[in-house]
Amino acid sequence: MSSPLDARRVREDFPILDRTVRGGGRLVYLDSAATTQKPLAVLDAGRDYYLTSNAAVHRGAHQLAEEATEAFEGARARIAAFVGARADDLVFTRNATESLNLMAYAFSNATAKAARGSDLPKGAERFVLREGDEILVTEMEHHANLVPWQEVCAKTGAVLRWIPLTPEGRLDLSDLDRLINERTRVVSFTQQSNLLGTVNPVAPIVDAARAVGALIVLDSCQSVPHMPIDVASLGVDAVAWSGHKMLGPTGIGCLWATSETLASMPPFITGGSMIENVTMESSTYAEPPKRFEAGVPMVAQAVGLAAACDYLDALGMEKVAAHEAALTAHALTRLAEVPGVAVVGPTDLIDRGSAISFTVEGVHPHDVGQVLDSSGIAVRVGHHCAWPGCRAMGVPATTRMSPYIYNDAQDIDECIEALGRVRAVFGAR
Amino acid sequence: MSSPLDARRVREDFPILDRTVRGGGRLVYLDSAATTQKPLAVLDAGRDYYLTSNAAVHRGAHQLAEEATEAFEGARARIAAFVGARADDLVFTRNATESLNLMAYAFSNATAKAARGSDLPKGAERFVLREGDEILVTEMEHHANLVPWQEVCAKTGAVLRWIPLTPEGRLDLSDLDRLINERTRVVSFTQQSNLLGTVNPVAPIVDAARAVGALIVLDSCQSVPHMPIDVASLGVDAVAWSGHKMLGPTGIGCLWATSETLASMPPFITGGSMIENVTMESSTYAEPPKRFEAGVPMVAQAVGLAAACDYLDALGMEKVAAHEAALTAHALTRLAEVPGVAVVGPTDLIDRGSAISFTVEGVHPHDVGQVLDSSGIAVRVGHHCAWPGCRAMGVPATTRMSPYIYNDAQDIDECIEALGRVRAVFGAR
Amino acid sequence: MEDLYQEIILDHYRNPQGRGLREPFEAQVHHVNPTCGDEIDLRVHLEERDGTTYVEDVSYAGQGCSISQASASVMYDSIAGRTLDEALEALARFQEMVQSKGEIAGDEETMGDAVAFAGVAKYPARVKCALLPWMAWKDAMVQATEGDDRD
Amino acid sequence: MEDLYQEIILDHYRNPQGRGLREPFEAQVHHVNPTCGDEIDLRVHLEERDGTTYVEDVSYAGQGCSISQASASVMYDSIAGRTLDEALEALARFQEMVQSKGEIAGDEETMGDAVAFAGVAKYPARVKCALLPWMAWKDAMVQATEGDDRD
Ligand SMILES: Cc1ncc(COP(=O)(O)O)c(C=O)c1O
Ligand SMILES: Cc1ncc(COP(=O)(O)O)c(C=O)c1O
Repeated sequence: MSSPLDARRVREDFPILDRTVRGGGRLVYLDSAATTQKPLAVLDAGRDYYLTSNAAVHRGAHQLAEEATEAFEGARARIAAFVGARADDLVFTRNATESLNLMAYAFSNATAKAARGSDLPKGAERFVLREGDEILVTEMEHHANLVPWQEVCAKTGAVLRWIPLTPEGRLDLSDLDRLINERTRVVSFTQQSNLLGTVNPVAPIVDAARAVGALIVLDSCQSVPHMPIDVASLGVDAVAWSGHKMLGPTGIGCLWATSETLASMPPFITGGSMIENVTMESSTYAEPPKRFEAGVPMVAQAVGLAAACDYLDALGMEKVAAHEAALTAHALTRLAEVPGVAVVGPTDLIDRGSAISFTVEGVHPHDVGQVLDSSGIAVRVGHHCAWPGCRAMGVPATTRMSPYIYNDAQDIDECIEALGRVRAVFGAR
Repeated sequence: MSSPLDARRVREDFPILDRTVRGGGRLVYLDSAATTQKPLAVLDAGRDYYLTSNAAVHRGAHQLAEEATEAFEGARARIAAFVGARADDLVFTRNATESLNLMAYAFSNATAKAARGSDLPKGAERFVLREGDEILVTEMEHHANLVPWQEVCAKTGAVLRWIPLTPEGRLDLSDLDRLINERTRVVSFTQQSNLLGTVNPVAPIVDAARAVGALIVLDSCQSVPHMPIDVASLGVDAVAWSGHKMLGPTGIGCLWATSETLASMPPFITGGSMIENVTMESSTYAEPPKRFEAGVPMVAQAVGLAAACDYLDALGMEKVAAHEAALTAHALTRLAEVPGVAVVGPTDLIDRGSAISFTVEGVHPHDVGQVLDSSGIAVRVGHHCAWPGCRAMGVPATTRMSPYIYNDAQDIDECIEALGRVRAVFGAR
Repeated sequence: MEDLYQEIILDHYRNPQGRGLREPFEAQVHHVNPTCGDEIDLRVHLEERDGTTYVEDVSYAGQGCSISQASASVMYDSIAGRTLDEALEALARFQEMVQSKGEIAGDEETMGDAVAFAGVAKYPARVKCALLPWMAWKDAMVQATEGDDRD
Repeated sequence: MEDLYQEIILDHYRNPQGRGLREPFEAQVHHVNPTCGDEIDLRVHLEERDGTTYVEDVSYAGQGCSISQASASVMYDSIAGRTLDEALEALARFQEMVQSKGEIAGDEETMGDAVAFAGVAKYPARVKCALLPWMAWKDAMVQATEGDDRD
């Protein structure tokens, strides 16, 4: 396997990968689609912030508060630049789940307020839903991009529709004309499936959604960490992703949206720092992104995530993508050699990311994962928060390996080798 | 001043307090009501987690995931114990603002769902509001405990009422009988004011609210870090506070509520890890606390906050409270000596915390803060996210000092000395 | 790994006892393990004889990992035909053992094949798998006896 | 601190120029600084003579810190009676200077007393104070000229 990245060199920045597991074995971490490990540079950045400038941002007149604000807003600019965005169009959240909820709540809140004639920002009609309006998702969505929209429907009378899957685990766009129609108000879909590895075609869906004036939300949790992304060029209205899946700390997520979209959205979580004026009777709200960041924010986490962007840019996102493509090709080839193993998702390399789900005939994924774990190999088992996608693919659950920048061919090979022992343990035919 | 805590000894655990500011001056950090500094033990705990056990919690079958889950749930149990609670009744949020929004959204979501006949948990009628139902807050609330309730009203037709302030900055309970009435469905108030330092009488308000069956929410942001708190004995239904104000990391807040309260609340943020079953058509939800923790949580921050609880318990919360009381007494005495200085809030020591707001005659608080800053003294200026409280007290803004465990009498004295120079700079009469 | 996948467990997994949904029954429940998608449908049939309640039958169907499947089979062996009190005791003993983080080894004398699950206690993520059928049974049993005068 | 509180600034703070709300006016705005509660009400009166638009008057009232108050006074001196184009240039120069983080010192020749605010640039939290009246004026000016054929 040839790759433009030296995974061994990368690994030196991740001390956790030197630890042993289960009584002495080397740790082979292949669960980066769930969460990645953190390089020392990220840990140091967060710690340095606390040791030198920690204070409440946007508020104090003292030097620490100024430095903290600079650190926080500097981090926002850095992270925005990572995806080609303006700093003011980037909202910090707790995780991608909250980012997607923020978009969904714009609809349920605008609808509830409109029904009572309460104040709404200019342009908020776009977020007011009527009975029978449609929200379109796909059958491969992570629960984070499905349940919030079900909730919107339960509160507004809108109807949820979805793009079904082909047997290969790609979007079946044959009915797109009917699925995106005059009633469609939102189209929210994943750029890359965390269950199947499928990379979805953004352009045709965007074109169809634009034609009917629907708002377009992209779940880029599994793409921002893995390939160069320029949010503005995607043609969508909003993009959500998480920090912890791209070497960043836990507890921070991102929502990018166009200025017009953010400006026309009512607030979600309300309180301090997101207001313009407050009286007991009523309040007015600050401009985005502040409007969506109530309370003391996750400052140290933003600083850490900015350091993660530095780290990834130093490697080069093109190289990260090429490295993952090489690992994916290697893994798919090797998996095909193991009797009883079936990949769940695309088996070719076109429009395919590095999250690779599979089943082992006659053995439950939980048991597969446990046998791998006993060899030090950390994979994820279950429905991967994409339960309907599992059902659509006809499996109750899968085992998933998801390599990243610190993995190499040897990691894949050790996983394959351990997989070879699985069926023996359970005496599967 | 005599105190049971040795602030100098404590300060050794906070390296940031050794830094200099504004061209060489010693940093005197008196802004802990905004956010506290972090001891090394807290920073180390978070870092150790990343260096040894970082993984997605509640999900993997591998050893790291097990350890991460143990670390996260262990932290929950530790933090719950700090306030005398059961682990299962503690929900992690991003900050106290989100905790309070979580409570407020239980009402707006239940109301919207009930109106459409959508599924709700058993007992959720408690959260369904009708036009004219009343929500009671106080005039001293932080925006975080005011704006979310205004939003609920804007969405449901409920009416916001508030307990006014006395000229001294205490709650005027003379009209409580009328303010808490048969229409009152929620009473949400702060245990201790971040603007005025006032410690509110919980019992009489709880009694009146219980008598009419209202749900009681307490904003304990300014009490959990400063005094021993046993949430169960307060007699309220829910308590919100932030980690970063009690030596913990940014990006984590807490919501405690009784089991019955949590069980009867519909979810707020939805997505992965908070579900029981998900189909494209509909979803069912996990039991609390998971129901309210969608997506990958702030694991490292929970671990850090647990270490902060260890740190505070090692000092002893009784001693922390006594130390702050001594500092407050000293500060109030010294402030009374400075010509033109007027304390905004109670000037006696009964039911009074360590957040001390004041004005300097003829000088705007922003300018006061800047002069103090030039002497290395970090205080907060502005409305402290309690703008209506400022208006009620007849001031546009205040300067606030808020000492904590690492401050001593000398810090206060240096602040007072710098204050003495303020009026000279501005030639105030 | 051998402490988890005891031969007894694998035997029960390969040859499950009491599997299948049967009549009559007083209560039926559906339980899932939301993290992995394991599911079980379970029916309970109680009968009172001479003032004593017997667990006449527990019947079940579902899909899941070796641990949850074997646990259902062992549970069937441990409680079907026993008195309700004995069954409740078996539940208590099993739960105590698997939640002990490895501190309680379990007593083969009283627990039979169920002691094979002692090793599960060291794998927190699998404890829920082992408990899935037992919790389903507990739930069904409560539903079946609801409104009874027992407490 | 002396770089922030220049004598010129304190003079304007103690003796504000042009303070008070006056008639006539084409637009009035209310701006606040949400972090500290500073407020300003500001009116703008434009007049066209010989094809040139003049800022005939800017009148204001409000409360705030020395920086925002002095800034309003200096702004009045800098733009009242000037052509709209000159006033817009003054705004651009002022904004550029205070947002430069200390890199642009400002030119006394063209800016007059406004150069005294160069020191504000080093105090990010105060930049908004200094800009409050200018931003209010910009907003009022846009409202007053809205619908005009200028662009
Ligand atoms: C009384 C009170 N309530 C709520 C909050 C909001 O806390 P956070 O910003 O951490 O959400 C604060 C902190 O400023 C506070 O002092
Ligand atoms: C495609 C996708 N969407 C959303 C999420 C949710 O991310 P988080 O749990 O960080 O909010 C994930 C992560 O599991 C994901 O892979």
